[in-house]
Amino acid sequence: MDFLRDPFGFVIQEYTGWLGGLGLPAGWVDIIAKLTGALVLATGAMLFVVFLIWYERKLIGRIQDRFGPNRVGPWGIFQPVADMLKIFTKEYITPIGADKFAYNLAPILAVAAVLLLWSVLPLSVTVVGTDLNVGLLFLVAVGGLGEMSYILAGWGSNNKYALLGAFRLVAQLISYEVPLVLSALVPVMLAGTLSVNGIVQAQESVWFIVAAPAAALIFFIASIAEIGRSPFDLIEAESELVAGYNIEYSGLKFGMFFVAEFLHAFTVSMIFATVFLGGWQGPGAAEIPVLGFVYLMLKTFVVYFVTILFRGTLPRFRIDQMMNLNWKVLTPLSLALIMAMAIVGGLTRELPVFWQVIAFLLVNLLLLGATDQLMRLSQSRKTKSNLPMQPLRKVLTTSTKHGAGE
Amino acid sequence: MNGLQVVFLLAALVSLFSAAMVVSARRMMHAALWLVLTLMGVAVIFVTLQSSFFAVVQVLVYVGAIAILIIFSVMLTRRVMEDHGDQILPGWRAAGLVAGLLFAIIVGFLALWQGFTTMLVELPADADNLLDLGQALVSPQGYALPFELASVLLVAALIGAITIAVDRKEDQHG
Amino acid sequence: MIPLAWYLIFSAALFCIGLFGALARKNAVAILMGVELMLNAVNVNLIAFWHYYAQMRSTPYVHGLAFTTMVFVVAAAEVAVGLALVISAYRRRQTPVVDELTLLKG
Amino acid sequence: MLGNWLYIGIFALVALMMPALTIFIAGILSPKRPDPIKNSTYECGVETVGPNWTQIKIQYYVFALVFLIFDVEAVLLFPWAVAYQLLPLYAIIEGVLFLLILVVGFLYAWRKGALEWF
Repeated sequence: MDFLRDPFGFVIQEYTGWLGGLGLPAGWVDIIAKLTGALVLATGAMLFVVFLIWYERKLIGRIQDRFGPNRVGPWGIFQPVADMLKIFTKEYITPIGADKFAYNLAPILAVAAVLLLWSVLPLSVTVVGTDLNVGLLFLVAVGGLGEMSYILAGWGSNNKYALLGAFRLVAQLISYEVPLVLSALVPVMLAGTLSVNGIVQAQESVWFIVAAPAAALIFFIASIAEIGRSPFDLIEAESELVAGYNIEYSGLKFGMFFVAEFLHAFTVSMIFATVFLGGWQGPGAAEIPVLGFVYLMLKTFVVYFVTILFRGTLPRFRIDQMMNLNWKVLTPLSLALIMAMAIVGGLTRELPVFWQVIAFLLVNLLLLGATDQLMRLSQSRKTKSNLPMQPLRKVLTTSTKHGAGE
Repeated sequence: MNGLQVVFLLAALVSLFSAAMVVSARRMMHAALWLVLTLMGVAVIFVTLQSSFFAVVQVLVYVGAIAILIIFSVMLTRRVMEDHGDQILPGWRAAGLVAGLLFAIIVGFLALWQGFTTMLVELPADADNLLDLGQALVSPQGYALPFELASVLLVAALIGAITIAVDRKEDQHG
Repeated sequence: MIPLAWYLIFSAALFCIGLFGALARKNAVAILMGVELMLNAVNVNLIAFWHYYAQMRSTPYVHGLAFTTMVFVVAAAEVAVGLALVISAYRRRQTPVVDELTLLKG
Repeated sequence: MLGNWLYIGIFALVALMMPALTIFIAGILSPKRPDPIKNSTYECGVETVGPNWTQIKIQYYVFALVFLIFDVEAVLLFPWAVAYQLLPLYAIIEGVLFLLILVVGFLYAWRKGALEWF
């Protein structure tokens, strides 16, 4: 293994070799090596956020025909650094009556839940954090831990708006986790393993987005909803909830929620690139591992670019529209998709891979087309009967005498 | 004592302590949050037993779904009374006695069993093989019937819970 | 490695704490939390014995895993219906306290 | 296998420590001048009325409920999906049947209006 072909793997090998030569017990060498790896990866991810914030602001600026940050440094690249310095010196204001423990734990947990996702993502052939045999399920489960941090934040703040915002956000997140989990079943069926690296390796001949575009689309939309961004950024509905669950936070505690959001957006893009776009797979990636890292980053940035494009161009959903999209379109579609894929896959098992992929593709496109037609049909039926638009009845229900709900 | 034992003891102590907090916390919300910590501790226990699948499923189902459901219910059923006043029934001493006695009986009986002191060694890497589990779940010689019944049970729970909870005529009642 | 006894004692302790919670708490949601603790103790037991049997035999052993899966299903169903009942009763009687829920006494 | 989890455990500790340390350091750097008005609950300058921890509505419970059911169902289906390529056709049909039974429940929830957001 030489440095140019695989710098990361080379450094890791040299480092563990050097550690082994120090004469420590074997268990400690293992622990120190893993600790170093975790520290480097987590620090890298946190620092990467600085770049992401700049990239996103610049891109959003371009979409809106602005310059975006352009004062500090060339192309404004040091703007996030300046912002960070500012936010570092801001006072922490803890509201009266806040539950101190929950209030302070929430921003930490929010970042930690996102960072932990990086521990199972394979970055290249040789740099695999850990090849867990239930990796994909781990990604879904740990992604769900973020919900707990929002509940802690909303409940710990001792503020009605924060609580309402938190519960609304959690309702959104758990709703969209249903199609997310269901559509994640499809790549598992195709790959025959839950290990993330195994899923990447199974995409050597054909990416899963080709075999299952409908699953990829559902996964992508649900992922965007999971990071709570436009068009699904109802938590930030300023007019209704002031600012959502983080209203009572200030200084870096507030900043941590933003770090978590940006990092989550990027991580989700990376998960999508790994599960559906072949991860580090690409021409020559197996021989020259550093190429695999480049491919993964390229794919991730393409996906990330699309999420920012969504954010910059689409208007915000109303909450009932958002829930309808999830429960009446995405969830039934993903259920139908799994059943159809299972049956078609079972019937075409004897065929060569090429024809099997064609069959999968046809099923996916058929289902997508049918969904599109059904949505149009229900839309036109709604307009034909000339019903007035459903008013947004009591989105926020506070405590009433009979409990709530009506 | 090796590292794994330390991890086990830490996780066990944390979960038992937070379990004790679950049953004694005054505020229901605190009890629910302690429950989350207990569940995380149990997930770590599953890891030390080398069942990655159930460690992850524990986080996914218990922390991600059941705990959220419980927290929502706590928010749905809160009254002013809940934050003060006793949360424990008058007969709690009897309950404690029953629980303590049961613990003593269980441990006493287990101690008589010769396998009690078996050392659990590390299993081969493919021990919790999902492939085998998946095949066993749908094989007629294995768990095909429980597998389908699980689905029926889940649907029954879904329908039942919705029928009970989404009751649109309840407004006439006090 | 860890003796099987530790797991069994841990699970017995967790079960008894859960039992205490289910018996002694006033609030119906808290009772369900106690039941959840007991079910978790059961799961720890099942997985511990799965490990025990897997190391006794040389072939892979799935029965413990399959049973644990079923316990998860039952736990989910139990908590779903149980909490729905609590909420429904609360909405009728405005109390989550079991002592005051005397619907069946008429 | 335990080695994998050791890495994840270490990573979890690092992931928790890193934001905690950053927040702690920023706490040292930042000024601390609390006063009652500043620390009061933020409601756009209006005084807070009633207890702050309010009650939410039943719809949240229903969504969490449907989510829980589908989560558990997915947990049962993941091993099936892993073994999918090795399963005979009747076993695949079993998985589809499993989903079909669930779809019945889902349709019931839909018809009952439990999935609407009011």
